[in-house]
Amino acid sequence: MAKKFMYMNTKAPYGTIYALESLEVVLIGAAFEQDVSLAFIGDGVYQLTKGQNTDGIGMKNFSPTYTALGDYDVNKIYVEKESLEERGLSLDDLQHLTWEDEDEDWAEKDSIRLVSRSELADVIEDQDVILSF
Amino acid sequence: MAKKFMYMNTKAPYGTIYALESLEVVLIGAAFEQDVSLAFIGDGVYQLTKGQNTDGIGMKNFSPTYTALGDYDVNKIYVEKESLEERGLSLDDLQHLTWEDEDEDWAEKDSIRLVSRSELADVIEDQDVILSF
Amino acid sequence: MKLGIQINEGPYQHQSSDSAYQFAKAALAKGHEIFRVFFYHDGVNNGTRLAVPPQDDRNITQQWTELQKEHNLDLVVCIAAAQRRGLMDEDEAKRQGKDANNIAEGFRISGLGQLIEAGIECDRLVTFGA
Amino acid sequence: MKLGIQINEGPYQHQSSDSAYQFAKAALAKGHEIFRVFFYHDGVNNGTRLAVPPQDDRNITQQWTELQKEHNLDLVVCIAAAQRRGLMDEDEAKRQGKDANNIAEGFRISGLGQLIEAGIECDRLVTFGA
Amino acid sequence: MATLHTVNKSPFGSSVLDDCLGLAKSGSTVLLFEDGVYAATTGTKSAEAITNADGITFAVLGPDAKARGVEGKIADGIKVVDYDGFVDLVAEHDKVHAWL
Amino acid sequence: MATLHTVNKSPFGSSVLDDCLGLAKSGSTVLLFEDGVYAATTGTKSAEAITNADGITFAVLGPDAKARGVEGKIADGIKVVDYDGFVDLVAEHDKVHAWL
Repeated sequence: MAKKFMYMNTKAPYGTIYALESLEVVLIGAAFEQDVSLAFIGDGVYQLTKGQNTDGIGMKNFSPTYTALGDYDVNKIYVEKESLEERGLSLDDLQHLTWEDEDEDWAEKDSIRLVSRSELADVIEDQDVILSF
Repeated sequence: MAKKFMYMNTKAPYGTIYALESLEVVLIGAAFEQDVSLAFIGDGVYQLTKGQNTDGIGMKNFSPTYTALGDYDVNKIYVEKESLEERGLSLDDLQHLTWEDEDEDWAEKDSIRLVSRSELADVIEDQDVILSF
Repeated sequence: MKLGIQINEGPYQHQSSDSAYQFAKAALAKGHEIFRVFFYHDGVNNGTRLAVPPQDDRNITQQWTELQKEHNLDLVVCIAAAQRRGLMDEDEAKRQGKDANNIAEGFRISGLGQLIEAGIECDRLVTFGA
Repeated sequence: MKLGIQINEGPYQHQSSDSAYQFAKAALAKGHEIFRVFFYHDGVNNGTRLAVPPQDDRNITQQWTELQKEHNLDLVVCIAAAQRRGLMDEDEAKRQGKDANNIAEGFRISGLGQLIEAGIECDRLVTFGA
Repeated sequence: MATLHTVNKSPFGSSVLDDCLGLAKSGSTVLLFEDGVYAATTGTKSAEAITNADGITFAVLGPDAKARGVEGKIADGIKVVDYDGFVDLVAEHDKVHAWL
Repeated sequence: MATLHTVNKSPFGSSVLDDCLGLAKSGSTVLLFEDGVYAATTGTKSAEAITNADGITFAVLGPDAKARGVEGKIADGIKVVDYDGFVDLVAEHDKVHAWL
């Protein structure tokens, strides 16, 4: 039976490598056919901002990879509302992440689920394994 | 002419190595005959607590080294009052650090100077080089 | 109980590896099984045999090597993280055309799938990091 | 102006070394002198020649090696910090009875006094860390 | 599913304990270890918050508190455990959520 | 002696910016770089605090803000500099105080 895996993303990109190396685990983990969710809380929500351009800092811009998650069947992406608001951000500031639903003739659906802190707590409660980054 | 060097100690001991490796710089630096001060602010004040005992965590207890600083002519040790208070600590919770004043027949004097945030700001203002740990 | 351990920080700089080691020792003493210790991020640096810590301090890598020997632990260093940071074994050094390797006895290099597998196989995954 | 640079974190895990590199390049382009770059704490791990980062990413150590060559930079790795973490040159490997070394071209290993000296000699000391 | 939350950062320099308490559900346990032990020391805002947290159990890793010289300052009602106790907490809960 | 303070941490996860502002004297400059750039983005408490700080000049490292996709969100009145500007700030001040 598949286990429920949740990747907890709590850190901003580029300042540290955790965001990038978390994404690398997600991509590899997708092959294991478990029930995968990603959560972005705190500074982790900054990972999903639109318009990242790393030309000036000499680092690799890995933000396009988030848009590929749908192709890996990773489509439960929880973003905590309170974390966004505290940072003066809204969903419009984030990349538009989608996936295609095989069961509905490949209809394109949103991957991001904007949830309140208490809704997210319920989702986490229901997980089997938490991977923290 | 000697420069005024200030070591800014801002982190708790053991959780990270910065406190220990800062102390190693101070000991080496003492040979260079500069005008040396140490400041302990924020979680840095925890470096000076009495009664540290690392037997249970398998790490080296380096807190006795602070008491040797006087022998290295390192005797200007500033501890920020507000940082102590916020942590429920008082001077009594810290090690008693002393030095012997050659000019006064080796009289034993206190090395720790308890200063307010604004007094410390003035001291820092007066420094030439800040080494941050 | 079957436990998995993940270590995200290098030796000495953070307490993570020390805490994980103390935890692992206690778990083994209580009869738990440690399915795998997975070294990720800077955690891969725990696996170098070139460290020479001061005589009066612990040798973190050696502690892991000895615990590995005693309990036949599976100490896995993530290859992707290791490549970035310069931790390699003999095979990897050959493949990459490097003239030296630095992995310590008792550690092996493998892929990220080993972490996922630990998550699947273990009753609990315990992560030590910063 | 004479500048000293201190780097406290290893490559990739934190941006410190990247920021210091960009800063150093800009300072040199403006005609400033870089008296020394001192690698302390995990910063010593910037000096390994065994890293093999992904092809589409920067190679931090190589960037420093090239900048060193171009400007004859003094890249100093702290010996005490390096010993703890397993960064060594050939001499040090011999002294410690190790069968390999891993220091990259352009870096040298020396004592903490080199940091103090940088503080004394430089007009400004700029620290990059976490 | 009862969760064991682990927190290893000082509450003064980092928001991690607050982040954890914001998401921890009633019935879960928070283990404070490494620099996280300072959160449980008397005379601090964090110890007050901990003491007033409803439905959450707190534990402190004794060896870490002792190393830091604050073993005698752990607020009343907070359980102190050693590494054996840490292992037991892991076994007794359904999963471990490390707050990094 | 005018000081350049450098802050590279997010104000949400770390107390470093607050610690810096508590000790920074009038006439000094605070450079926000790496994850520190988020502190200057509109709609945050930190940007408000920065805008109201008396006698302290703030600057943001543009390349870091751009990398993070927040270049267009830097609050009005905060100077954006590139690495050249970072070097100039270092040269123009008497010393650099890195807040780590």
